[in-house]
Amino acid sequence: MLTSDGFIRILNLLSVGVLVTGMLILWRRSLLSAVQIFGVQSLLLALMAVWIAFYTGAAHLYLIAFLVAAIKAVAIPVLLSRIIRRLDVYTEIEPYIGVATSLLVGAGLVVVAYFVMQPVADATNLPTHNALPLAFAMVLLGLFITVSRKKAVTQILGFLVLENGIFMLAVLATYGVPTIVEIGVFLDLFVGILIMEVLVYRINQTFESVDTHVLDELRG
Amino acid sequence: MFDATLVLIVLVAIHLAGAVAVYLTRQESLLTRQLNGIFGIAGGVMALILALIGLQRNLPGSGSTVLLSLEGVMPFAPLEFTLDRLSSFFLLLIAVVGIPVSLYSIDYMREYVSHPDQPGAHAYNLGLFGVAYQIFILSMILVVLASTTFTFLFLWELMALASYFLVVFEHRHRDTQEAGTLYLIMTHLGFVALFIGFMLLSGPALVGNTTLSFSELRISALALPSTQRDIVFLLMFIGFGSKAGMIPFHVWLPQAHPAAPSPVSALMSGVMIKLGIYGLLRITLDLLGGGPGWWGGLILVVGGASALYGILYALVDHNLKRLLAYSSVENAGIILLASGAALVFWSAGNTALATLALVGALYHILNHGVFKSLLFMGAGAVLQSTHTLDMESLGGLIKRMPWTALFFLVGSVSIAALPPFNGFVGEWIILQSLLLSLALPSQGAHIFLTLGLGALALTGGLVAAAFVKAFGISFLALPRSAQADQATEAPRLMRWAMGINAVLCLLLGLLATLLLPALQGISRAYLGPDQPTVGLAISGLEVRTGTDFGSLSPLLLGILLALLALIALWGLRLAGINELTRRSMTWACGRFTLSPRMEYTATAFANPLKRIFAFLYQPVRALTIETPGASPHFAQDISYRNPVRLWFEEYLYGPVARGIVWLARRASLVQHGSLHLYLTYILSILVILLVLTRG
Amino acid sequence: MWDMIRKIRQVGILTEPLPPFPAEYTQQDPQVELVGGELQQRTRILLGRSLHIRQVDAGSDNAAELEIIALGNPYYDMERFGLHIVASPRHADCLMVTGPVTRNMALPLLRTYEATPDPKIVVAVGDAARDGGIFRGSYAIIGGVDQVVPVDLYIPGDPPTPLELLTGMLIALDRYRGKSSRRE
Amino acid sequence: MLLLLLSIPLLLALIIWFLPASLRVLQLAHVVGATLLLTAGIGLFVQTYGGAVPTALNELLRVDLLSGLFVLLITLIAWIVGLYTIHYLMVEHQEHGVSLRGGRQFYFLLNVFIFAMLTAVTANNVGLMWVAVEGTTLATTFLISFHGTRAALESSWKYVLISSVGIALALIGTILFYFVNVQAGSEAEHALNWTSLRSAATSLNPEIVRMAFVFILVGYGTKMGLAPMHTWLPDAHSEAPAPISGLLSGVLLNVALYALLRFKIIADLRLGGAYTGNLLLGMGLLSLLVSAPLILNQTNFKRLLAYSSVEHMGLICLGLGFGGVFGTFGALFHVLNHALNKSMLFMLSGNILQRYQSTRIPAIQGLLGLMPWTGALWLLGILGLIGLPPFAIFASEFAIFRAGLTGGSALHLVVGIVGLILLSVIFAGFVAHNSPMVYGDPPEVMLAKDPPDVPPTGVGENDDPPVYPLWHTLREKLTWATAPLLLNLGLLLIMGIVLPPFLRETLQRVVLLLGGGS
Repeated sequence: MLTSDGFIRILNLLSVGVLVTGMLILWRRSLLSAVQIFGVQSLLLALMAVWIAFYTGAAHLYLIAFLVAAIKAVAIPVLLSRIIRRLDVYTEIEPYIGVATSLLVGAGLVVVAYFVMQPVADATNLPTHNALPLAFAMVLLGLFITVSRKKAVTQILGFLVLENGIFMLAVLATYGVPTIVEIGVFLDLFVGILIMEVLVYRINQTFESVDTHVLDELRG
Repeated sequence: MFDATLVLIVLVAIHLAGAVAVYLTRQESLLTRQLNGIFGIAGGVMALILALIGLQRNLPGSGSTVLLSLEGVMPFAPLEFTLDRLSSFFLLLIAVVGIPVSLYSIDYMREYVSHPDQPGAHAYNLGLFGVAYQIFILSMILVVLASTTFTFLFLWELMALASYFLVVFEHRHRDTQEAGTLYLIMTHLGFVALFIGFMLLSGPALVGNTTLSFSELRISALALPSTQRDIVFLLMFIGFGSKAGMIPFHVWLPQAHPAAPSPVSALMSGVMIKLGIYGLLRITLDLLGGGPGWWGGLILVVGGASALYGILYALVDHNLKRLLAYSSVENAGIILLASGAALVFWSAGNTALATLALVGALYHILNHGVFKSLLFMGAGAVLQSTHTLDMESLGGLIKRMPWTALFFLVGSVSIAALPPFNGFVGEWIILQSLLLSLALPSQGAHIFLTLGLGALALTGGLVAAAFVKAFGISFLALPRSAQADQATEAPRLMRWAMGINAVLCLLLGLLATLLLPALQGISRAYLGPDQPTVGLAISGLEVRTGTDFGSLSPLLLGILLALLALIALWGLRLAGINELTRRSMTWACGRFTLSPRMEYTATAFANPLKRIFAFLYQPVRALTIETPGASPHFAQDISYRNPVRLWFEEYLYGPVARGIVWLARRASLVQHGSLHLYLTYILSILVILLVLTRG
Repeated sequence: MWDMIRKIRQVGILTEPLPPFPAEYTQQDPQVELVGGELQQRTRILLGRSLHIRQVDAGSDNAAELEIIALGNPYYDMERFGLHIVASPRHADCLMVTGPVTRNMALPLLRTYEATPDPKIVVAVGDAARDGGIFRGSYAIIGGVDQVVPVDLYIPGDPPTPLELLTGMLIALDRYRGKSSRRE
Repeated sequence: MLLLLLSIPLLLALIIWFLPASLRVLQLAHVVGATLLLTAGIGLFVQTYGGAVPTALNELLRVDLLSGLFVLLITLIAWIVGLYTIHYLMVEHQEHGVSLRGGRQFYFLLNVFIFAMLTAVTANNVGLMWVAVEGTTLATTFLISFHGTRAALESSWKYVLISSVGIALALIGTILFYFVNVQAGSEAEHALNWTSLRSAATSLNPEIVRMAFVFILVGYGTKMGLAPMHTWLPDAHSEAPAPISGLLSGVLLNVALYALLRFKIIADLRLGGAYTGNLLLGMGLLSLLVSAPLILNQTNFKRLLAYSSVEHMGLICLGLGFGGVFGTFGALFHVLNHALNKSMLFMLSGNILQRYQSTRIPAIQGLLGLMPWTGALWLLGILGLIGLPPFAIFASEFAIFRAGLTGGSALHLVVGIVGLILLSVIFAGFVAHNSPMVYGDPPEVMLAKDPPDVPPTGVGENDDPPVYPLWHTLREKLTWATAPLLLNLGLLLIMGIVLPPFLRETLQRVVLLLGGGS
């Protein structure tokens, strides 16, 4: 059995890794590499879940970790890469907010996350509590990606980062929500991504672009 | 004796059954119109019975009886109907106007049946008219009986809705649509003011209470802080005043009245706008139990201003029905003026004068109901016969529709307050009360009351001018258009209906002494016994005001006038004047034919006054001369327009409406179409709320 | 209304007091005074008021009009003798017709005659009114007032002088008396 | 009964997937299914009305009176919509080239949608509730883009993205509630159950509950259409086919509200009513503030209705925010009224669109003359919607604002008066837009004697003058397109004059329930 101190260190390391991957997604313009980084992030999350499961003995987390690895680290990146290749959109050109500014805003959002999540972190004496604000920072980062990027694929990616943040929050704060709910959430997520994929194809067909800023005909 | 509750139930049943029956009959048949009229009359008779029961009730205080109380229809608001003297009086008004108008509508509404040569072309659905008509009358009857906040406001809005449907009945005309829209919006704004007023009236004492009935409000109103009472009063004043047509909330009235079918105009003008006065009296006299002197002063000043404004615009308007509508603004102003004076007197402790003024106001309410509906019915008869209301194309109708002309003349004389008709008696009493106001010790009140007196006197003169114009230009001389030339007398039922009202005008004038004690009873029920002296004494056929200040015996006056006329006729006959009479053509400066273009026009009639009051009207002159050839001296078409400015529409409502639309257009940029913007909203609101929660 | 009041205030009173009247101006024509005095007496007895005259120009060359107008000037001032020109035949006792009744004025003249209440007299003023005068024979005229309405009195002259007119009216009054007494 | 209720739409979806391709057969199956569903819904409601609280699947599902009320509402509106689709889809099929495959997809997704909504309101487990609400988003995305036009695609992309992001925030709130519940010592397995949350409510960490409620409010508020998260709503509601708009606006928004209510009960038990109340007041007022100018400036009648939904959701929030017996009662009553009224109007807007081929307000004239049934229902519906008696919204708005104005709180008073003023602006906007649509004579082209050759293309997309087939010039008869809606109007009329006692008692009991009672 590990000491709680060692457990926390490794957990924090993983958390920071997740955050760094989040920042990397903000930084990279190449969509393919962003998708790959997302895969890495999901993998780190799966590892985190395994690690917590291993430490706390919460058996259902193994299943969850497997699902994360299978769906988020493998299936979804494959799906997104396929879209990118088929539609031939490899880079995010001219996002609304430039890379440098994005990184600054990202840092700011992390600070906000710490400020907001402090009571939650304080409320528990779980060994994981220090990493909780990072999870929420991921949520805000994900939202920020959807706000600032133009390509539909990147927006999907932002949404996925947001989902990862929520997952991380759940794992860190409560060692995962009950399995049935978690499975339901994954199902929703997967179906949601499939639907978004179909929509992206249709939008590309109709509008001959997947830049979502062309979608502004409905006003007032 | 009838059981009042039973009468009420029968009344409701009659109108509801009427609505259903009229709807079910074939829309274009005579039966539809007959049923509508008959059910309307039957309901009116029931209302009359109810009113008589209420007026006769010899109970102490306000003498109110709960007729019907339905708990739990809405858990937060029971329905309750109470009959007291004030309600009874307004029931009387509804019945007196409603019965002839219903009769009138039977023949009038055939106007909307499609013609055989153009099937369905411009037919309107008379079944739906009947439904709205029955509901309209029913809601008016019930609204004066309502005695909980919910009941009152529900029926008040229902009345507005039903009348809206009636106003937009001729919905194919753009003007009508716009009039309806304006009416509905204005009346709703008034409703909002009323709603807030009623809610503030309830006060903290009734937080947990579930009924908000008037009897509870009466008690809670006493405990309210005086600022809150003032706010309540102002809100109610705006809310009810906008229904009564006081300026600056009158703007809907000159549009809605001409747009509506004539029986509806008659009902709206004769009855509905009076319910605004009813509300105001109910609030100030009953629920709030009086207030500081400035309440009355405010009502008086606004009333006086409405009276002047209304009649000045009636003078320069040449649409017969719009003229009548402006005249309704004027009469509502007179009634408000008198009510305001009553409140001033009351707050000064002089209940004798307060009673006098209030009796005058009430009597004028009834009188105006009778003669204004008569005039609207007359205008309707003209419209039905000539299809125009523009006075500049009327004329000569006295030859073609003599009965209508006679009745219209009676209405005009009554509204101009000439004896022996009813308008005279009401305005005489109001004038008396203002003249007696010197008895008050307060200097401030004198200023108000003197202003009111001046406004009333000036109004009286202008009314006469306006109706000389209305009658003279429309009915006398030669017809100015082919339609007017081919006019025929109104159908029988319409003539009867107008005749009833004309006779009522005369009877209410001659036999005023029979009704005045009842009005005195109503006033005293709220104001208390006369203090310090007698305000209004009625003995036999004579009405006396103050302590021998003035006296009037309408019946004797009438008989005297009739005798004088007879003597004059007899004298002329004795002098053999008739034998010397020689008939010859109207002198036309030796021209061979008289043409309508030689006639005096309404524009010309109004022009001197238009110039005198140019500072108010700010008339716009637009002269366009069309010269098709090269020379400017050969004009083909000259058109001259000289419209007056509508102050409130132009300087108040216009800018406000434009401002709101401008703001709205700016604000609509929120929905700009950008997904990123939308997501930013979510991110922002989330962060803001979270930070606020932490903070 | 304010404009009117302002104007009244700004302008003030414009009329001046009457200057003293020179004596020679007050000399009067004794003939005129004689005929006029007679006229005044008779109208007062006959009517108790002035004789109301409606003047009708039935195509005149305005010569007669000038003389009639001269009757109204301060020298003759016919109103003091009880002759009053009115604006409508409805108010008139007497029609004073001038001119050689042109075809266009025939019917209006008749109308005017019809519109004048009885008893009435018609005075044809000038030669043209009598038989066409210098216009006689023209295609445009009917020729003489009596071709259209019955004439009670002719005042000849082209045109008659004011004094002749006054004198003529004295006779006309007699005719008038005859007519009104017949009716009784 | 509970499981039966949920299984009906699920089975129906499966059956429809395998049915032979005939629109009539599909419709028959759906209508029969919807009728069964309504019966089951009424059954369940009666059961809960009698005091029973059925549960199923290890307390994963639980139906109390609040759920029962929403089940009744969903099944009723779904039934009416089901009847309405008979005529609507037939016209779409015959005139606008909707394929049989499209029809099948339509009914399949419709049933999945209904299933998801029913699951959401019967779930005891708030996690499952979240899954179901997200499920409604997924089920409706393709329904919204049913017509496949540019606008439809744009709106469905916005819908799916904004709703998913918003709902994800609600998941955070849900997890936080779970977290505090576990912290408070509840059994982890059941800690997501609403019953568990409620019994532990008083011992939850108040600061985190406050924060969690913010997430819940923003999250479900997005789905509910509260400003400023409402942005997807006008797009989606205006582009979706009419029956779907009716369901979205009439029911789906209320399902999100239901989720919000569940959490509000918990939060109120811990924090007292003022905290959530004030948040709701803020959001409600903001919704009114945002919708008022857009309604005033609107040129598209479906968007007009959509913004009105934002407005009415705001009103419901105001009612809940004012609280007290009347406020909450009024809000709940308003939920019913709005659902009936708005779904009716959206379906009518479908009729108008099919006949006039345009969603632009200026293109619609003489509705009463051309389509007497639709026109009359539309007119009365609009007048009811803006709060005129005798329709029920008058009563519920009365109750809501009565609570605000007589509550004795200065804040409530100010909010109430501002709300009333905004409502007046909306009122004016509706009346002004409505009267040229309803009154007058139909446009000249609609009265053309000769049938045009070219079939109409697209649905109200471009501003070209549309081309009408011959039947568009005929006077409308009573069909499935209007007959079911008479029920809506009738109910609104009855509830506006006399609230049926059973409904009254239900609402009163639900008010107690919302106050934290059992």
